[in-house]
Amino acid sequence: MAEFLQQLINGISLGSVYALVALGYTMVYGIVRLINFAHGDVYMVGAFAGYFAIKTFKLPFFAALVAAMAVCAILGVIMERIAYKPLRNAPRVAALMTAVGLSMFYQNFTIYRIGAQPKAFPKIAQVNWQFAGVTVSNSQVLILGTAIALMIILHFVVQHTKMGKAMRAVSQDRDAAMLMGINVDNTISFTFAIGSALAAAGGVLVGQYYGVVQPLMGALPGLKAFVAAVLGGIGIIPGAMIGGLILGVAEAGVSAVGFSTYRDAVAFGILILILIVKPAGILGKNVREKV
Amino acid sequence: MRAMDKNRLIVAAGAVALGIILQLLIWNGTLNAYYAQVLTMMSIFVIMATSLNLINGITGQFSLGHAGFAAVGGYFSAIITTRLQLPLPAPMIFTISLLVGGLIAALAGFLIGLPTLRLKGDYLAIATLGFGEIIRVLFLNWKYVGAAAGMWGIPGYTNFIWAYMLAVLTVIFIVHFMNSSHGRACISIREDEIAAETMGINTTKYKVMAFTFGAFFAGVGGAVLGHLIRLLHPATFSMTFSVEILLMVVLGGLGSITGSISAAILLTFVSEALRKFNELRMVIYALMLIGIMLFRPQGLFGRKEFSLDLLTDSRFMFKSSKNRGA
Amino acid sequence: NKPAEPAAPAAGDNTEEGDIVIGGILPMTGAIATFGQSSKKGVDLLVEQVNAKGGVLGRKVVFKVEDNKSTQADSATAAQKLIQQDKVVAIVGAVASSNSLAAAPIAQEAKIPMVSGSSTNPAVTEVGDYIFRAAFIDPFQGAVMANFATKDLKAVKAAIMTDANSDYSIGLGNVFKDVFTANGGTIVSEVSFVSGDTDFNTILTTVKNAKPDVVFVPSYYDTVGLILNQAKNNVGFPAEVKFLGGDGWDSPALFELAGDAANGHYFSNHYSPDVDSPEVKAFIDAYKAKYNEVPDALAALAYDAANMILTSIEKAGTTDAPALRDAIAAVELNAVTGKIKLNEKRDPVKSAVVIVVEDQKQKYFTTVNP
Amino acid sequence: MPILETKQLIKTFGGLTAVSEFDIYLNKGELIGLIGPNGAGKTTAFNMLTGVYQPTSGQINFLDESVVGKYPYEITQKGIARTFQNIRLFKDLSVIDNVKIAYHQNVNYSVLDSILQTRKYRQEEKEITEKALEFLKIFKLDHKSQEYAKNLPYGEQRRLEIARALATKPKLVLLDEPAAGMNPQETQELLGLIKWIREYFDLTILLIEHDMSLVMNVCERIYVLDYGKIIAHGTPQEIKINPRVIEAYLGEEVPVC
Amino acid sequence: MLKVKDLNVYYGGIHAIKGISLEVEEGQIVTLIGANGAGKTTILRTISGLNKGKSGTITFKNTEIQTMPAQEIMAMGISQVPEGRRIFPAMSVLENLQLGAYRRKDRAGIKNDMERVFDKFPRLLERIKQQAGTLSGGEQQMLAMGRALMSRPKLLLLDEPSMGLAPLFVQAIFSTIKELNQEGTTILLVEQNAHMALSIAHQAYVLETGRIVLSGDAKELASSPEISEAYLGGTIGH
Ligand SMILES: Nc1ncnc2c1ncn2[C@@H]1O[C@H](COP(=O)(O)OP(=O)(O)OP(=O)(O)O)[C@@H](O)[C@H]1O
Ligand SMILES: Nc1ncnc2c1ncn2[C@@H]1O[C@H](COP(=O)(O)OP(=O)(O)OP(=O)(O)O)[C@@H](O)[C@H]1O
Ligand SMILES: [Mg+2]
Ligand SMILES: [Mg+2]
Repeated sequence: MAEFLQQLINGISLGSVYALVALGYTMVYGIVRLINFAHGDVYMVGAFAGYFAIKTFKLPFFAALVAAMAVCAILGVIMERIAYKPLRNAPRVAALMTAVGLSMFYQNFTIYRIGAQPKAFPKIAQVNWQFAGVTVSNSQVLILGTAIALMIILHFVVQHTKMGKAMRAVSQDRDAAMLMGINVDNTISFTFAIGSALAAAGGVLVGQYYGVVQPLMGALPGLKAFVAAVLGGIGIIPGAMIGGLILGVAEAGVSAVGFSTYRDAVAFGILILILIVKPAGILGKNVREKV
Repeated sequence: MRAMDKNRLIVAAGAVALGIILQLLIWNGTLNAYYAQVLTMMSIFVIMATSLNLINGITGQFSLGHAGFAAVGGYFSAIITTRLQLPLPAPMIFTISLLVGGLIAALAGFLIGLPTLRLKGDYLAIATLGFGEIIRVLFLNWKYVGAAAGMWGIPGYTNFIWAYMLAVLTVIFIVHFMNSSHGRACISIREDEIAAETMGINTTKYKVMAFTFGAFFAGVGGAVLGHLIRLLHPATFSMTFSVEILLMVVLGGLGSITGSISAAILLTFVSEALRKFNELRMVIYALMLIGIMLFRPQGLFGRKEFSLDLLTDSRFMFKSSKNRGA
Repeated sequence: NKPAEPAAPAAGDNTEEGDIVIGGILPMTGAIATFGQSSKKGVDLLVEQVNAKGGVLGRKVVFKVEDNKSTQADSATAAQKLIQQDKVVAIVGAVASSNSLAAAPIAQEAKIPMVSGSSTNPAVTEVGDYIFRAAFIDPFQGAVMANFATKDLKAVKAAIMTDANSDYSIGLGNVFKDVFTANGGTIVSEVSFVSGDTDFNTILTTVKNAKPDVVFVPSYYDTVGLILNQAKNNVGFPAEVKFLGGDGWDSPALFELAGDAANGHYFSNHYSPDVDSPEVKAFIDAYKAKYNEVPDALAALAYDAANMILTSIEKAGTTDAPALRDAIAAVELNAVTGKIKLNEKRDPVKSAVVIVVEDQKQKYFTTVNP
Repeated sequence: MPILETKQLIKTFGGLTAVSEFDIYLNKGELIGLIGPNGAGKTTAFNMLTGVYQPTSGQINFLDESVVGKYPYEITQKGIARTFQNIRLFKDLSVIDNVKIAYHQNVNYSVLDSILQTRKYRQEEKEITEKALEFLKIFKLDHKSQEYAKNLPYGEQRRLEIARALATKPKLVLLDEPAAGMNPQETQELLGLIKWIREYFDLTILLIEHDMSLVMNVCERIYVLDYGKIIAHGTPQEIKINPRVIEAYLGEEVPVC
Repeated sequence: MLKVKDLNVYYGGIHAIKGISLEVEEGQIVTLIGANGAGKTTILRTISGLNKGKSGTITFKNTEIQTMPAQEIMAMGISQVPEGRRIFPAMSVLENLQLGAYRRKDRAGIKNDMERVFDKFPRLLERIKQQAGTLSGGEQQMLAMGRALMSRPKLLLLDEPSMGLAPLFVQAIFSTIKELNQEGTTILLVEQNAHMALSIAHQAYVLETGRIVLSGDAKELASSPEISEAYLGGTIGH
């Protein structure tokens, strides 16, 4: 029982890492319909920004977190202006490909400039709580708490604020949004700024949690976050959270029962099964287009 | 019609002549083993890219699972050539292994196609990516084919002329398919699935067909690759491989076969040319890729086909696919 | 069939007529770029040292690296390019065994000696008589630690954690399992992860609950660092449970990542900084001076692999293929990673040292002879 | 003997009942109108007849066979073709390819034939091209056969959509607001065209239209739908003066013509 | 109020608008009629800033607006009911209407206008929570109109507002247009239904393949034989 609970907690904390990255993923997707393949790498850049903020600029942890978010927000805007904006009217897959290119660029440029060696990320003071034979650490709580808080804030922003309404309008019909007086460029920039800042927050928190940053650290979480986002219904913010948690708990479960070699296969298997039953993800509505 | 046939004949003859000339140059040493290897890789990527184009570009189904099909083809063909002691001459064994690899990959494509066809767009992409990964994990755990250590000692049957011929056959198959009513059915699914259905097109059947054919050639491609590098390793068939092939398809122009061919050749060349830059190699590659995409968002060729007509009609450099068969 | 003498390199960056060109097939990009970078640094250091002393056979040595993106197909093409275009006389590489296995048949057919620093799969050198290595092979290292666990640590229950994507990791794990069970021990848990994972809490919990005496983690320092860290700090492994590993652990990054969680655990290695070997000391000092960092095992192995080649050229007095091959086969070298002498399978016969981590530093524990 | 007959056809979306009492019949060769206020459920009814939506309950019999539960392509193959309220051409394909695609179900050569480019393939392809051009000629689109469909002016797109529907060789054609977006001049031409194709292809036609100048002039019978229910049924003359129809649909000011 | 001068618009190589000039006086209804593909939509899109002209000027209240981004043009008081409705399909009816008032801050005024819209189109009130994309064609047209009204425009550009509407609603739309005009909104109306358009408009321009071929008083044009021949369906008419 204790083991089960412990594994559940492990699964939830892994899932909240996925969720944290998936939130930004899904938001950017929801607004610009772009699978931002580079999202995981922005997360990596964020983690490095946090790392250098602490190591080189000697900032305290939370200041470093904010700094990393700021850096990535700016990076997100720049990246949108240079690599995505010119492709707004191009086939969607073109932007997807520049995202792949950006992902390659971030990874390899970091390898080139900083080296491929992993770097130890300074941890915040660790506190472990024990009860009923299970251990929970403050980092785990911090990540889960942040993910939930961000999910609620994001959901509120997108669904209930004027900016959020503008974002959704832009996602559905850019010309019509302009006719409403919405500044489409600013709205999309804003979306990328938020999405990238979220990725950075994830990068710093997760870097801190595992105590490591390295140039390829975004690849796997990026992929898993993508899966999580799709699982929950891509573009739907609470869906990313649900998807992340399901994925994390499923992976933990598979490993716990001794099939760790098949972990990723099972994770994808679950995804496919869920999609076959619910083709638009758990929270997605599968509305047939009205003709 | 006449002019069309004539042009096609010229293209076909040109392709054959090019193959023969290159092979002769390889034999007499003008093109050394390195060039032969690169040309062979280009041919393999032509097989992979055009077959993915059948699924992604022509039928409009966003698949990211091509590496998985290649893995199936590669491994099963290698089982034929290494684990079975067939008392046949090498070319025959190789031919059989290619067929078996292709057919089992096609079966995989069929099985994957069936349940996932309900999915649309990005959901299909992630599901196919998932299937590709599942296939890879299965090979990673299959001791019979070496699991994580990979399968080595595969005979090096592949040479330039094999790969080239297979690439030509693949292209012919896909072009002929595209130019038929069956191909048009696939294209109509890409354009508007609901309208296609109301035109009496069994969209499921054609989607599965595209997946199956695409997977077959991906399997053949994987088999050729395996017998070139004489080693199969699950890591070869990771998602990166699928993405790389997708890059070629998009870069060439979704739906354009000549585009896929050109992009496969171009990207293989670029990757080779940049090799010596070591750490900077992929940085430059990435920047180039972004640059090309920004410069030509619809791909090098858009949906059009590069055509010999430009020789006869100097006004148009590119001829729209809509003209074919007319 | 390729005349290698006098080396007439194709025109290229800072290569001149008469230089001795050594090729390198290394993962400079991709999943294991970190190992490629280390390996290149190791060889670059050697080449610099050798050229400072006037080169080999009075000729300047040039090291040309071709990136293989950590992939098999690229390794094969890189081998062709080095041999056909760059006219190298020998090749260092690749890092991963699967990559070496793709390059080896090409080197073998062209009769260009290839020495891998770090490919441990026995099959690599079985490709042919032109293929060599500087590293231990999997069976040796796996056996060393299994025996160490049984004899020195008196362990009867072991758990194994392997990287499912790494043939190195799985190879060592399998041998460990065989030897440990042959010694009368039982394997109580076998789990795996994949390179790139950062969260090991789940599998560590599984392992912990199986109550092993020792946990064998034959993987590289980048993941092992995280595993040790999480084992102690998150999962709360008791201090009595010892983690064991192979030469992949050898890197200062391990101690950075694991912190004090690395203390008290053991791994096998080629050398120990403690051992008063002048080669080791000289290498570490020079490496630190050049790169301002401590070398890892891959740097040392690549350094030695290149050294095997250069020493043999000097000895053979030529870069001619068959002579050079014979010289490498007969090489005897006081290398950084131990005394290297190759057996008939072209694998080095060298002793291993077992290192214990104390105060986040490597400390010599014992030597195990093959 | 009706060619198409529906009984108690119901369609609900969540809580909303879009169509509830939809009982109609069409005799072979008839040209029938379906009118009703916006949101009455006309398009929804079309969607059920063509299999795009599954009816919540009720029967649809076409040529004495139930087509409920059949896929849209099966229904098309049985002989019902349609156009869409919002034009759904294959925009990025040429005009002729649009028609050729519709011809697909009448193609007999196999995939193998096309790969090997057998005689059968070549012959049928030639036939398809000729047939398609013939269709285009009928609709005065032959001079634009190589144009992208999306580049045609609106009226021509409408015509092409009809041509494409007819290329499936249907027995029954459903037209959803064919005159929408056309000016009176073009509507007049369309009116003639619809009459003509019915004769020439021996068709039964059901059409939705808000342009009374068209409906009242071509239709033999008219069904009026309001809030999902058929509220009136009769000849144009009867419908024009039906007070319920005037109140729900036509308005006081009796339209032109 | 609005002056278009020597406007040229291209789509790639296609010269869609060929040196058009037109004027809309404050308080008037001006209609633009012409066959399919004449360029009516293009003119409206260019005024709104969705397309950019190659040469020529567009001034609104003596300000040159051609160089301004679309959202700023809208903020000056120009609203458009675009061709093809262009409602936000995944949003509710209510949200669509709210977006119409995106640039406004006067809550009371917005509320007031919302009621006015529901007054004119009670069907929208019935469907207030429904996803706009699932509305019937005509309902969507009403929504597009309602949405434009929510911005309280000074100049309203209407692109075929009666398309796809039932006769009853067509009458309603036209009376709405008239009402709006009487309340002070200036209107530029593009219509296929030239009859109706000419009957409510003050001024009219007739467009043919990118050029203005006729212009003048709407009533006069309505009775001119050329117009009735080409745009009013010839034989049928009053
Ligand atoms: N997928 C759907 N989900 C929810 N409601 C729908 C859906 N499709 C249609 N409706 C509703 O059903 C009713 C009927 O719609 P339908 O499109 O059939 O109307 P229509 O008679 O064709 O109207 P119009 O003449 O305006 O095109 C409408 O009120 C519409 O809002
Ligand atoms: N996006 C576009 N790309 C290329 N050409 C276009 C585009 N939009 C319109 N055109 C062309 O510009 C011309 C004018 O089109 P526009 O849509 O303005 O006409 P319209 O008068 O509004 O016609 P309709 O009555 O059909 O709405 C047409 O020839 C059309 O084919
Ligand atoms: Mg309708
Ligand atoms: Mg228009």
